[in-house]
Amino acid sequence: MNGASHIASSLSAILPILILMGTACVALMGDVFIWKRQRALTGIVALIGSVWALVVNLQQILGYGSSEPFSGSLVYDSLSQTTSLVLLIATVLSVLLAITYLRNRGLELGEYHVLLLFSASGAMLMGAANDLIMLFIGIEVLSVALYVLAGIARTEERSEEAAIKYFLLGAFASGFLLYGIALVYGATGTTNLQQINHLFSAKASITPILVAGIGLLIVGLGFKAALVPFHQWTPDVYEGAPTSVTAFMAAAAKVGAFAAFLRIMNAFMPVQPAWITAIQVLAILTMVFGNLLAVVQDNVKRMLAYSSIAHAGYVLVAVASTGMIYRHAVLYLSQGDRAAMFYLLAYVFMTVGAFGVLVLLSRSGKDYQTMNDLKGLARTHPFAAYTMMFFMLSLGGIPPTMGFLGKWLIFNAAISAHQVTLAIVMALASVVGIYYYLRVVWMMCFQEPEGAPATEHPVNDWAARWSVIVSLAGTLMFGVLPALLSPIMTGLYH
Amino acid sequence: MLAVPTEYYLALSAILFTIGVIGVLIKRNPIVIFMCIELMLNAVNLTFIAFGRHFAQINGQMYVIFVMAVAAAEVTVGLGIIVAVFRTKDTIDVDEVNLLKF
Amino acid sequence: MQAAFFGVIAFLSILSAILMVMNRNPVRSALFLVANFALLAVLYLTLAAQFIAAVEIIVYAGAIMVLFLFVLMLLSLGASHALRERGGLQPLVAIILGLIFLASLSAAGAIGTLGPGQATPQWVKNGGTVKAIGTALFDPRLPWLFPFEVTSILLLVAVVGAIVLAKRRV
Amino acid sequence: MIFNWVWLIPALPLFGFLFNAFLGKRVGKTVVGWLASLVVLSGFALSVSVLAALLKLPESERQRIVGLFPGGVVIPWIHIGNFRVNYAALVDPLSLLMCLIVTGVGGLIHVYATGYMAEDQDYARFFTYFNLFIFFMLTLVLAENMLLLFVGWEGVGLCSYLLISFWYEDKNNALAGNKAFIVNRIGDVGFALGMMLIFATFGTLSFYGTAAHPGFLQMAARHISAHGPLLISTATVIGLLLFIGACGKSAQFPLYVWLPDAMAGPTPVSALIHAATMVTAGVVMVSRCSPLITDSATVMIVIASVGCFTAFLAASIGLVQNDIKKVLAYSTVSQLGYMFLGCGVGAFSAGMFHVTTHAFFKGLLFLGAGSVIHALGGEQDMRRMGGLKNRIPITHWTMAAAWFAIAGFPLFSGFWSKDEILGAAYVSPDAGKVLWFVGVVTALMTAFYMSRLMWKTFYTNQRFNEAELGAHGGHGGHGHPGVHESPPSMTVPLIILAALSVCGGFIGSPFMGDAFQRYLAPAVRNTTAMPEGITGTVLVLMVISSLVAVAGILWAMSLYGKRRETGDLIPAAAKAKMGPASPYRFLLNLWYWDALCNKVAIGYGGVLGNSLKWFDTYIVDGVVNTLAWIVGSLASGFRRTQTGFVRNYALTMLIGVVAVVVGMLWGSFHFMFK
Repeated sequence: MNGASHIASSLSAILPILILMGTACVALMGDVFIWKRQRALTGIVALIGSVWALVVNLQQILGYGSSEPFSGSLVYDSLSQTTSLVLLIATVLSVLLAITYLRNRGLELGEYHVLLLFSASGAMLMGAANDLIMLFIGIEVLSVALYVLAGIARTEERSEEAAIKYFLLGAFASGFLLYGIALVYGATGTTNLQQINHLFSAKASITPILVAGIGLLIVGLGFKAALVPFHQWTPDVYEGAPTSVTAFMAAAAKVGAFAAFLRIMNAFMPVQPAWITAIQVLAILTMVFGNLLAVVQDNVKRMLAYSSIAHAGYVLVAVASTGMIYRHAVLYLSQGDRAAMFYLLAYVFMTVGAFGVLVLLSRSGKDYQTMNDLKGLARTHPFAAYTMMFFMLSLGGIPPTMGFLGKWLIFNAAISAHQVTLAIVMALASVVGIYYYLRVVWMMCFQEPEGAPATEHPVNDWAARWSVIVSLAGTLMFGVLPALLSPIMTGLYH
Repeated sequence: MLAVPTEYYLALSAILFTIGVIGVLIKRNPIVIFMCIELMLNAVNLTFIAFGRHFAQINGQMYVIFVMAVAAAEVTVGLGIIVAVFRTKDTIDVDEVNLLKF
Repeated sequence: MQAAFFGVIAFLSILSAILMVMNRNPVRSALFLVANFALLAVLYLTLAAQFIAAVEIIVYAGAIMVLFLFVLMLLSLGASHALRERGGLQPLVAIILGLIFLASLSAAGAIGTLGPGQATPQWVKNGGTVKAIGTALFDPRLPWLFPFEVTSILLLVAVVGAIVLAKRRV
Repeated sequence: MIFNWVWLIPALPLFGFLFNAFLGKRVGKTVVGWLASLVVLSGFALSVSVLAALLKLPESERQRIVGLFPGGVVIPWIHIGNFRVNYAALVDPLSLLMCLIVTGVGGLIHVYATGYMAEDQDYARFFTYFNLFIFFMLTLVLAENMLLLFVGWEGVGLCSYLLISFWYEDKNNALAGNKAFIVNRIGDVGFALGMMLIFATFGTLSFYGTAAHPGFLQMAARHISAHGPLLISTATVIGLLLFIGACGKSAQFPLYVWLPDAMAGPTPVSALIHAATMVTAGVVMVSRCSPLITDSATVMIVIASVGCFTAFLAASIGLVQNDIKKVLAYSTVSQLGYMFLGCGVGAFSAGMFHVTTHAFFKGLLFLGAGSVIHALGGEQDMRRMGGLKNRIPITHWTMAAAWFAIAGFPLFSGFWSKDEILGAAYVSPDAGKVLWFVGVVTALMTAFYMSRLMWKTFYTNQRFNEAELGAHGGHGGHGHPGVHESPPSMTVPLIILAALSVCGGFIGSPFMGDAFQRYLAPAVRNTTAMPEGITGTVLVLMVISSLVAVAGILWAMSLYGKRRETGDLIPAAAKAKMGPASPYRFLLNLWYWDALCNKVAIGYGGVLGNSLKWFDTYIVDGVVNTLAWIVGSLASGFRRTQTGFVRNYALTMLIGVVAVVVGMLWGSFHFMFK
């Protein structure tokens, strides 16, 4: 294949990513030079761009293609396509939330949407990375934009505090990740994941440098995925960051990190004994501590942060049960990988939905944050309260929601992969989870509102409303009829 | 033929990396913490280049170019955040950035 | 001869790193870090990375550290604002853990056999020149082209981010 | 083909739910109430015609799998890899029997509720939940596989939760709802683990399948699994886990604590969910899985003993309760114990027979109690009732029918089913005689406390001040002055259920050739049954049961007949003097079980700190509290580690890094240098 056509086919393979990046550039230019006064337009442009990318991504998925664009720096297969799908859904929902949130809080910055789209493209690169250095750059594109987004409410101490905490710890973790990449390179002579896989399939020899390298990779990704004990930034940053940023951060960073986890762990599948115990222990710690600490939180955003840690633990159970194989250059996903991707989609709907409800309730200068703010919500804001109830039930894993089905698939994958301990811990941990999700429902439905209802002038919140409705529809529809996903999530049904 | 074995370089980079890690943990000024992180990244660069020479590959040096770009980007944003924190709090002591906890 | 040269440079770089961490004045810390980078650049030269050595001086010591100093001066956080480190467990635990980390890494390196180096004199001569790096970076058959393009996006993000954070009004 | 219309049975209440949820507030109460009742009653009509069709088939073919999507096609609901689940119904005698009960008794209770709730402002919301409950309950009983059953199982739990907490202005109600939900979750973990183990063992979750792809019950009956012969130990573990689930849902010891508290909901809810249908789900599930359960003798013994003990325990507590609904609640727990006793000794048909008759008479008792409460403007304390016999005659006569039925008076419905269970216990091996004896004692207590309830409510002298009625502000009170009989929408269901309570038992009596047992035989796997016909042992046992029932009633009558004034056997002054060890206090304090648990929890209370404050306030229950204490104090401890200082976080990360790297190096040491 000659160079030009190779590049052309490579570019068409990553078209959704290019569309996101292009839209971000257009939005930036437009925001600065064309519609200077009409900041809302930037949000609309971002929305159109991300929906377009989503459509193209769906087309690609239905085309059942598979290739390695750019000489193996990326890989374009069912896993990366599915990751992109989940991420693009999260992006569309977050852009919608941001449009309302920025207006309600008087923060209308066009750069917000630009950074959000770049960040999303970084996460998609993580899912598609076939080379550790590509993965690193993807993580950095994702993170650098997120650092800024976390601190975008520049006059608020909390927002700035979130930004600096996230930034310092994130950079610290990047250092470990990079060191891990260096050690893996030293142990194998390459950073290409497929080559690494072939190398070990041919002769599985475990060297100490390799083990240390894998350990540091797990640490670096574990930070992004918020695994215990690399989780402590999560509650502070989720609480301090503007709510619409939290929604996106919770969804995109986690999906990207787990897509990378799945890919890396599969590359190292032949040396599984070296790393499986570490993943198991981290999964157990994450599930136990995430659920335990969520119980005592009084701030909803903080509670959701701990809950997101707990959910990271559940997905890590799926990672421990992974084992995809390449046969005739086609990727066959294992039960664990499918369960992980399904769960991540469910997680995106539930979490973005739950934060979306908080966005919906935000008014200028005031965020709905504490449990007390939620009291009597069923009376004052029935739409918000009842949608929130479904998100809580889904997060708690109660059928017939997507959250339940996702958990069940992970249970199942864990049992098939003989990870019985993990399955049992997961079952027990999710029981604890019920308490705090139920507490939100309890506050909303069975408590009287505190104080006199503020006279609120009606605000135009169509965007957040649609975001929440779509999240709710996804949570319920795919929970009741997961078969609807079969044509879309090709990777799930090979 | 090579007078200095690769292992020496690796040991040096491990030591520098560890000094950077310890610095992150004990300094209170976020700018200095950040310098320590830069030191960690540079230590990793040394590892990359050492391995690159060991395998006689250009790869090691390629990685370093990317790491430098990443470090530049991090510095830009990081210093921006530190300045923004200074504006809201009038201090940059990380031990006083402590609203969000428990 | 080469080993002795390496030893001196290594010692100096470790020393400058330690001084950077130990010093209470952030401006002096920054200067020690610059010194450290310069010493690393010398080591890169011994590792056949001529281009990288130059970039290390120009970009790191020249641009990045100047930015650090600039911010320190801007916020007037010089000697008068030196923060006294607190005692307590944290530094002790940090140092102990750091040493364990170092020990385990060295153990890993010592047990592991890297095998003989593969660099030929020819490679050492041409391996890290501007030409070698440039042709590798822009060769579509090699996997560097795309990450290189993505770093441009990364830098753009950083610039936009810095402007957003520094802008005076919304 | 009538089977292709089975999907309508759950779809109708689902339609009712959606309609009432979205349009309920606009169309007015009449439409809401009648639509809600109509969808359920049409389901009953449909179930009857399906039954007719099923009975025409030969016995071996009385098992149909039909899809629950419109048209009855079987298409997979979830199909991911080897994990395949159909959204389909298993139509067989067992599921159809439950359909009849759920839609029949449920329909009557819907009609009753249109009268009972007539003046509630949240009328539409009530019927929305009610229809949703029926939908999930039908999903549960019709499910073709374990997962679908679980969906229904969780769904009914959710509706139960919503309905108990229906009047949420009252804090205790919402509390009770929380408790019910949480205790049920403990059971659900058992269920979920059991389900996973079933899938891991048999590779399928379907109950029955084709010859090529048999369901797990078929495999269990043949003692095989997906990987060779079925180990007895595996079957035991699965059976015990499933039984834990059943204990939660069907309020068996020690998870029974939620049911009495759940009585805080409106009375039709108690009748429908906590008497007639949902609480029997555990019995239904155990009976459904009988081919698997009977594989393990251990599980059978456990079920029988737990059931027997629960029956005795709850009946003894019922002897001293003063709240009319509490008496009925403990009585329900006790009767559920009988049902599990039947299942545990291998007489699943007898257990299901008792489910059926219990639905009639216990539903009736609750509805009657609701009518009493309604008449008295919200009063539930029997100490302030009395003399109602002639004031609300229809309620009195219908409740009297139920009284005789539950007491096991000869020829009434409860007599036949209880006798069937006790007989099976008697002839079963092992500890059968002991179980039988405890069952008989329990029957005596049952007759006694039900007579006590009737006397205190209807026959003793009036002990309430008519002018003060309704002042208690309960929700049964609707502002009508004075004691009054309920409207026809409430009395008609009472009369129908009374007729069933009197005659309903004959379908399983020897007079009709044990028709009920024959009908159910293809669907369950009985290992014990009473000998057929009226001969020898059977006759003796029947006579003993009859005598016990009559004795209990007469004893209570003689005791309370002498104390018409107060309606109290023990004078108030004497009660006050009693120490905590006296039998009366022992029973009144629920055997000190809750207190014991509370003590365990509160003993550590000093350490609890702030973190537990919401637990303390919301879930004041022993078992749950202890659990909560553990979780809460651990959490508050670890919460302190979240100091808010960046450097501490970095230190934690470094600890993690060192642990991971050192641990991995250490762990993989022996893989190196092979």
